[in-house]
Amino acid sequence: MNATGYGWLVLGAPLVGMLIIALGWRVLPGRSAGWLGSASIGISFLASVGMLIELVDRPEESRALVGTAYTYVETAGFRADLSILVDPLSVFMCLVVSGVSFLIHLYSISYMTSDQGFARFFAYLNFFVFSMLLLILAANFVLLLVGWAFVGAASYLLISFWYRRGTATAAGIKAFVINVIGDVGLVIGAFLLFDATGALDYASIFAAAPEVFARNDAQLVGACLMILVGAFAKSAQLPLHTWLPDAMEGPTPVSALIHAATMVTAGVYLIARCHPLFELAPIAADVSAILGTATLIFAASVAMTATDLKRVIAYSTMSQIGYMILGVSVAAYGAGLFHLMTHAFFKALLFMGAGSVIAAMGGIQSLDRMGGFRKAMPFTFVTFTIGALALAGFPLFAGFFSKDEILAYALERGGGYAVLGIVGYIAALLTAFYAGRMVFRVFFGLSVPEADELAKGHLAHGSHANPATGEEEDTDVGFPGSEHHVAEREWPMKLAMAPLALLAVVAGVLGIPGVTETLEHFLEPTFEDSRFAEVHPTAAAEWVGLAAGGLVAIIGLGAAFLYFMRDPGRRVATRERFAGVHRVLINKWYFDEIFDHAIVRPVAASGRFGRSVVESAFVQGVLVGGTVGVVRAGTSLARSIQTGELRSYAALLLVGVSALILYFLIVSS
Amino acid sequence: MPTVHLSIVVFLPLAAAVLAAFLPARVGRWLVVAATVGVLGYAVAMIADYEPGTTGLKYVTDDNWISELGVRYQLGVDGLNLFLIALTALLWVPSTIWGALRSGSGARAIDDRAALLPPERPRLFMFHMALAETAVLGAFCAQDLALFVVFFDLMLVPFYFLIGGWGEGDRVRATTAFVIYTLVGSLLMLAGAIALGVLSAGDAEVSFSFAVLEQRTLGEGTQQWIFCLFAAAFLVKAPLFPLHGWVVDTYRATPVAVLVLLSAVLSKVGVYGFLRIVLPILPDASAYFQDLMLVLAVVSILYGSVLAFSQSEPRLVVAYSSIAQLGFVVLGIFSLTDIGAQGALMQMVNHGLVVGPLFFIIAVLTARAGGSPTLEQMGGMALRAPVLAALFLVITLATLAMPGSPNFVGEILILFGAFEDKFVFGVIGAVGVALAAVYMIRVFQLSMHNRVGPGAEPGEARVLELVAIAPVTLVVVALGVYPQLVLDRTEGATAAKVQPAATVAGGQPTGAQDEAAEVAP
Amino acid sequence: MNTSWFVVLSAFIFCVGATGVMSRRSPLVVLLCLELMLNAGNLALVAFARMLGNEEGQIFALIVVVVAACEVVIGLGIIVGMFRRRLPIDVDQMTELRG
Amino acid sequence: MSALLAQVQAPEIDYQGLAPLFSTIGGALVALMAGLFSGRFVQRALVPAIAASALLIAMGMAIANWEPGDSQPIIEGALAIDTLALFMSMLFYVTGLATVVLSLRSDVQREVGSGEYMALLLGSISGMVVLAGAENMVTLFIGFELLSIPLYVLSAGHVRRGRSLEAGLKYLVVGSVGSATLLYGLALLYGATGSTDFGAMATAIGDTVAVTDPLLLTGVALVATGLAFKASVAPFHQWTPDVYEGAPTPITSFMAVATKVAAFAVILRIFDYALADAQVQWGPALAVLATVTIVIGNAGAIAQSSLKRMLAWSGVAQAGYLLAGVVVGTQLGLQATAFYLAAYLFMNVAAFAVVIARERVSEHGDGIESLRDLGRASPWLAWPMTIAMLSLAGFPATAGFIGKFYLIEAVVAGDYAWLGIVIVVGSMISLVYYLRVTAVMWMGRFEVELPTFPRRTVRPAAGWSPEADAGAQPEVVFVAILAAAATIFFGIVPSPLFDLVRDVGTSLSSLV
Repeated sequence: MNATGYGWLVLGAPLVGMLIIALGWRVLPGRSAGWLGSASIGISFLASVGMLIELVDRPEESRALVGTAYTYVETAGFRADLSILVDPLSVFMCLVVSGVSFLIHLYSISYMTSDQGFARFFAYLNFFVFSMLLLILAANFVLLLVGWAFVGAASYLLISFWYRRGTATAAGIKAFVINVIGDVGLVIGAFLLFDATGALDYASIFAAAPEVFARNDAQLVGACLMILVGAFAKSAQLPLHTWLPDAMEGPTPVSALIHAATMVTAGVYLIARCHPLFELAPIAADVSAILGTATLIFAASVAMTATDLKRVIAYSTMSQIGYMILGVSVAAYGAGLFHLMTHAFFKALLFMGAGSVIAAMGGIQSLDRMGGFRKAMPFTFVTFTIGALALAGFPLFAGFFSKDEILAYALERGGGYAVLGIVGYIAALLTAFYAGRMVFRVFFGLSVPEADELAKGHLAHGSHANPATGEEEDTDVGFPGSEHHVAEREWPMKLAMAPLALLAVVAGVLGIPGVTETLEHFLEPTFEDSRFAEVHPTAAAEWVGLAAGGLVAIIGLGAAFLYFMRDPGRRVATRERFAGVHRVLINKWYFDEIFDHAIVRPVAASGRFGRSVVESAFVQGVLVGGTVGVVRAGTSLARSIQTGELRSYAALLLVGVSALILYFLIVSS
Repeated sequence: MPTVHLSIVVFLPLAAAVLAAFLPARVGRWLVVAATVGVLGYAVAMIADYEPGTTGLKYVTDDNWISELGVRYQLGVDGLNLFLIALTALLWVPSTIWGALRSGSGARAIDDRAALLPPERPRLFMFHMALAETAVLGAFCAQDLALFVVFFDLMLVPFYFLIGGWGEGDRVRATTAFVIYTLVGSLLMLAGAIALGVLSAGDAEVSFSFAVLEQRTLGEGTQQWIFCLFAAAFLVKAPLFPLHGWVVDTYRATPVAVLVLLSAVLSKVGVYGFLRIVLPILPDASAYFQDLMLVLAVVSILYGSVLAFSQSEPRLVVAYSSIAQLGFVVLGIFSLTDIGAQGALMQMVNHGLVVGPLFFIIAVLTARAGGSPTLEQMGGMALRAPVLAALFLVITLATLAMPGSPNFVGEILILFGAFEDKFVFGVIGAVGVALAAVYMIRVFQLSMHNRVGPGAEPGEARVLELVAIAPVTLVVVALGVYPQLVLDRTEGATAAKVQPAATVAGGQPTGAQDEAAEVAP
Repeated sequence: MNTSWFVVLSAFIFCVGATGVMSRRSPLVVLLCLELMLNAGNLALVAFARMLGNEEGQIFALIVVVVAACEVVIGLGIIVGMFRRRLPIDVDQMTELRG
Repeated sequence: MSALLAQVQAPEIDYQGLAPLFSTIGGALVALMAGLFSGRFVQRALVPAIAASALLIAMGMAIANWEPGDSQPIIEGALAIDTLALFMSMLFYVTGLATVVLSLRSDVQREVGSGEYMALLLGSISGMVVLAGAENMVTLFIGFELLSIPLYVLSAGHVRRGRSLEAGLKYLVVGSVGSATLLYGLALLYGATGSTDFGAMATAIGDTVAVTDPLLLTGVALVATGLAFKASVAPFHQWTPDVYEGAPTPITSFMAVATKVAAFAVILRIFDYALADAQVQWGPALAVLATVTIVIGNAGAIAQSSLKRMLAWSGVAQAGYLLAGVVVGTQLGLQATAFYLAAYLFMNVAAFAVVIARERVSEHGDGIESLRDLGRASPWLAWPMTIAMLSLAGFPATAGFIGKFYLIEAVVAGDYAWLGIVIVVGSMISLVYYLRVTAVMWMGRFEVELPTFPRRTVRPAAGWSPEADAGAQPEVVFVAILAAAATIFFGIVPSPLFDLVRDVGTSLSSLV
């Protein structure tokens, strides 16, 4: 089977899995739906490996293959095939996505067991993986859009998976709508490209772009900015980020899979995919670099004060994606994607750990209630700590190599980019700090009752209520199940977390500067046409960067240690001293409020206005009422002269005659 | 060569209904259903038989009807109406079934929570349904302007009685408003049509045949006032802002089975008229009024979306969303580009396909919510009803034109057409897409998700309800997978219809040189 | 002698009749006024016949006389009927049919 | 002496041409005689049978006389037996038959005495026939009066009902004013053109007399008024609603149809033949009249609670449409008018038949209330009424639609496009009241919006009886269904009617 053949298999497996589960949910016994789902993802992971092998033993220059199933749309010069593009970039993404997804499926089998919507969950999950892979493999913008939107829909369904929970469905809608805004942006961007190049598939567009577009051509910049709207909406970058924290309403495996490892990185992939365009439109590239940096510092700052464990991780996700965006925008494609991969590993790991902690807490997510789980859940502790260290970029962990390589690139580009790099290092400091904060506050300090319970060997059951609002809930479908499942007990969860932990430690070896730059070399064919292909910091420079990064990480962790372990009292003191700053951070810089006032309320208000004024006053009042009024007036006139008096009839008759005579006499003269 | 096929297709339902009028209701109504199924079969066969890329009419029927008036009985199928005919045939089947079951025999399906409740006078109901199908099919097939007008007006009669006789609430006021509104338009069109036939003839023999009219030329001034008359008819039918005054009451009062047809099919006849009649026959006027029409279109899109966003009854959400959707169609048509017109045609079919199931589902939900039509009373309906929820989800996503749905293909083509030289209008339209996502997903969430509403009893769709909902939904999915099925067959026709107006919009008006031959109104 | 005088006279009579119909409330008087109007026509006919020197107008006039008689008869008949029904003999009170 | 006699040569008379007239007049006399014999059979069956057969015979003879083209007038150019006259006469006969059938059970027939009743009816029809064929002023005036006078009597037929008498007197007085006006106008025309003969007038105008001659035009104005009055064209329409409401319903239906047809027959003949050359002068005037009529008629019909009254107003509006066909003074216009007259006959007969059937059994008399839920109660009456209403409103697949189509095409072709718009606008307004009727019948169980002012109660018709029901008067139902069927038939297959109309078009040679 050739590479594209494997490609179709990659797509097909999860789709089939989804269909089987969706149609057969009634007959599938026990956990079989889960195993089926996982199996299908496993198949597509193997198929991705197949693609990899097929691709690697092809010569470098011919490592981009297009496979077409049939013509999807072709009319009036608009042509889009149902075709996939298999090249190093897409293969790399497939490997990451299907690999991580497989592990998370495994994790979910245990985590969701007691949920009444078990089968539905896996149908959604498979559907998501299918969409994500479609997005990655698409060979043209139309198909990309399809995958793009499917991913959004899957995300919506999974966020509001507990569909009787008001907070969950609200979060779902928020995510969906912002994603649609992204889609619209992409559509417009696609048109602007189509308008100039007359094509919609990557190959032709990228081939034609240099001819039709001058450097920083207005139309091209517009197109790129529109593409950025799409990318940022998906990747939760400023200012389209507000949905991601709320999305934590979904089950934890969902947060791990969609809102950490895979979907949110689609934006990074898209920018990398469109690098020929962005290099022709540096302005757009710079915009994205700046916004990415802004996001990474903003998110890191919020993560420092957030008290909801999952939200902390969510903000750190935004921040890490900021790094990736920065990377691919400054042409550090290899580095950016490298970080995408490592991040997928340790962030998924972190979420899994958090999930098991939250399960142990009986659904409570607030850091303030947690503490002292070190003894109670050693496995979770170890894995979570590894993840945190990788996140912090602690020397020799995965995050260490990937992140700092990006920053090294930024510095190498010099000028304004250097500034961005510096900001990146500052954010890294914050990152290390809140990474430490999580570990110390969850696993150290005084152990909470739940921890003791668990240590004694049985599980604390919180009341069935929505942790966010405290509304009463039952255990029927549409609400989380009655039991919780913690990594300490369920081997599938362990089986999922262990490999990730391992990868979080060792994945760095794929990109040790000057030693192994495997990933970068593998991706080279895709990016060889880059104008910055030769821009590459020397190994020495990179090591300097790495050293700096490592130092920053250690300082951050140390600070966290002093802060949260030595004298927790100081925490309160600082909070008092910087009350204003704290309030801003706690309120996430008031983005939600701003959007609420700027967009949501005006639309609703205009709706009310339309209903009350336009409909009743104009459409019904003026148009309808006016006509009716005229007719009524005519009626009353016609009937008021109909007095029934003979003499008036005769009179009118004779008046009529005289009028006629008069008319004719006027005509005659 | 002339065939009788189309006449059979058009008049089969009516014939069945007349026959059924003399049979016992139990037998009769199934006879009518059988007829609609037969029509559907015919339509499918036509699609299968219609090889892609053909241009010009097929299955032409062309006889004298009223030679004194130059009116011919002329039917034909081309890419323009092929799928609209199919749409009509497809949607009438569930509607008549729904009607047939409404009329009592499906007693086992009926309890207080079932959406299917028995009406009285089933025979009459079915007769009007059949008459309506004949009229609509006739309007789509007609290749003679006068004949088109005849069927166009005839459509109103059965709908008038269906809404007024079997509707809910203030049905008589609603149906009267509906008919007067629509007839105001179509009577103006009658005048316009006659004027068009007579004035374009000059000294030659009066003819209303589209083919002939497309050859003849009219002075620009004449074209413009005739255009206004036609536009009045079609815009009311669609409806577009601000001519939608009848929509709310009518949508409230109309019985579901009828509402589906009203919203899915009738609204298309109007916009179809633009493509079939106005653009090719009045090219100068079309170009002249292009911007005005585009403004109306985008206003409708925004206005419809915003109001749909603020409605509390699902029916009305769909009502206003239809205004927005039809705005898209008009946007595509009056972009005066092949691609836009293609998208518009695609979108006509899609909107019809999604609106049908949508209304059936809403009816089911309303029944489950104890007959209350408001979203407040619903909620949590997905509970115990996974199949219903899944169907609703698919339809919702299709309605908001999610990529992968046929509606997406339609809308992206429309937008691309609009972008081409009316970029601003296109962008505003694109905003409409985003708004659509908001109001549709809102309806889905408020009805299917959240806590179970007071007085609501969630329950799975019953077999009979699924019979009406599922097949059409499957068609939607199928088109999403292979939209080319439609586009292949429609391309030639739409291009031909748009071309004259497009050239005018591009440059020299064709009517300019024979300004001398202009007959003043 | 100039014909136009006759025409003017006839027009005058016609107007007198018309005014009567409009102003008088008793149906009987109204009938008389109708007679006046018809006979104004007759006068005009005869005058024109004289002017043109052909007899068509005169024959016409004769016929009209007969017709006029018929009308009056009917009118009287109806009035009698009303009288027997004790209905007010006043055109202004016959306003049950209106609007 | 004998020499003297020799000089007077009696005009040679074309008896075949006159035959229909003889049969109606003869029928009238025979019916009158037969009516003298008392006895249920004679009164109820024989006399109507005589009248009906007279009409049938007349119809047959008219068909025999039918031959297209421009025919010579008979009896010294007094009467034309051309297709126009014959076509119109056919319409009179059909209406007459319908009326005879509809009157079978009506109490007015008993009151007047069926002999007199039928005699007057036939007399009036003869008058119409004369009018339709009139080739000179004298015949015209004779026909005019012969048609009117019996109707005065008949509309006062319910001698016991004040309303009937009121209607009779109003009709008489206003009618006489109208005929006086007409007469005076004819006198002036005679003075201007120097002839009572239409043919001579036509040749004189523009030749010996200028089209702008004041005398001529004043005459035209007066004549127009007199005829417009009969056709109930606004502002000369005011008698129509009152008389229609007051008169016995069978007579109302007869007047509504036959009188209008007769009026338009002669209007066509005078304006499109005698005064054809002056079209430029009178065209605009009539166009304005048509517009006013359409507006006033439709406006008046809205919110009427009495069906008869509503139909009267709608009749005014229809007169406006018909007049539009005359305005253009073309062959197409003539044909369109003729066609619409035929359609008008069918739809109105259907409507009135239903009204008659209902007012005999309903305590609401001819009030719209009497139709409530008819669709359920007796669909055989509801369907004809529905079809009639839809046809009057101009819905397709009815004769009314084709008729309007034809008219509009005629006016547009005659460069009166705006008049076409007026026609459709009128039809829009008319929807309000036509649809209300259908709504009452089919969508019962709701309150009809009755007129806001002045509130008038509709009295039960004389001798109504709740126990009697539609089933007990099959002949009325039969007429209704027949007329409705015709409306639909000619709406779908108009060609037969068109063939006749085409022949009619050839009758007035002066037209293009």
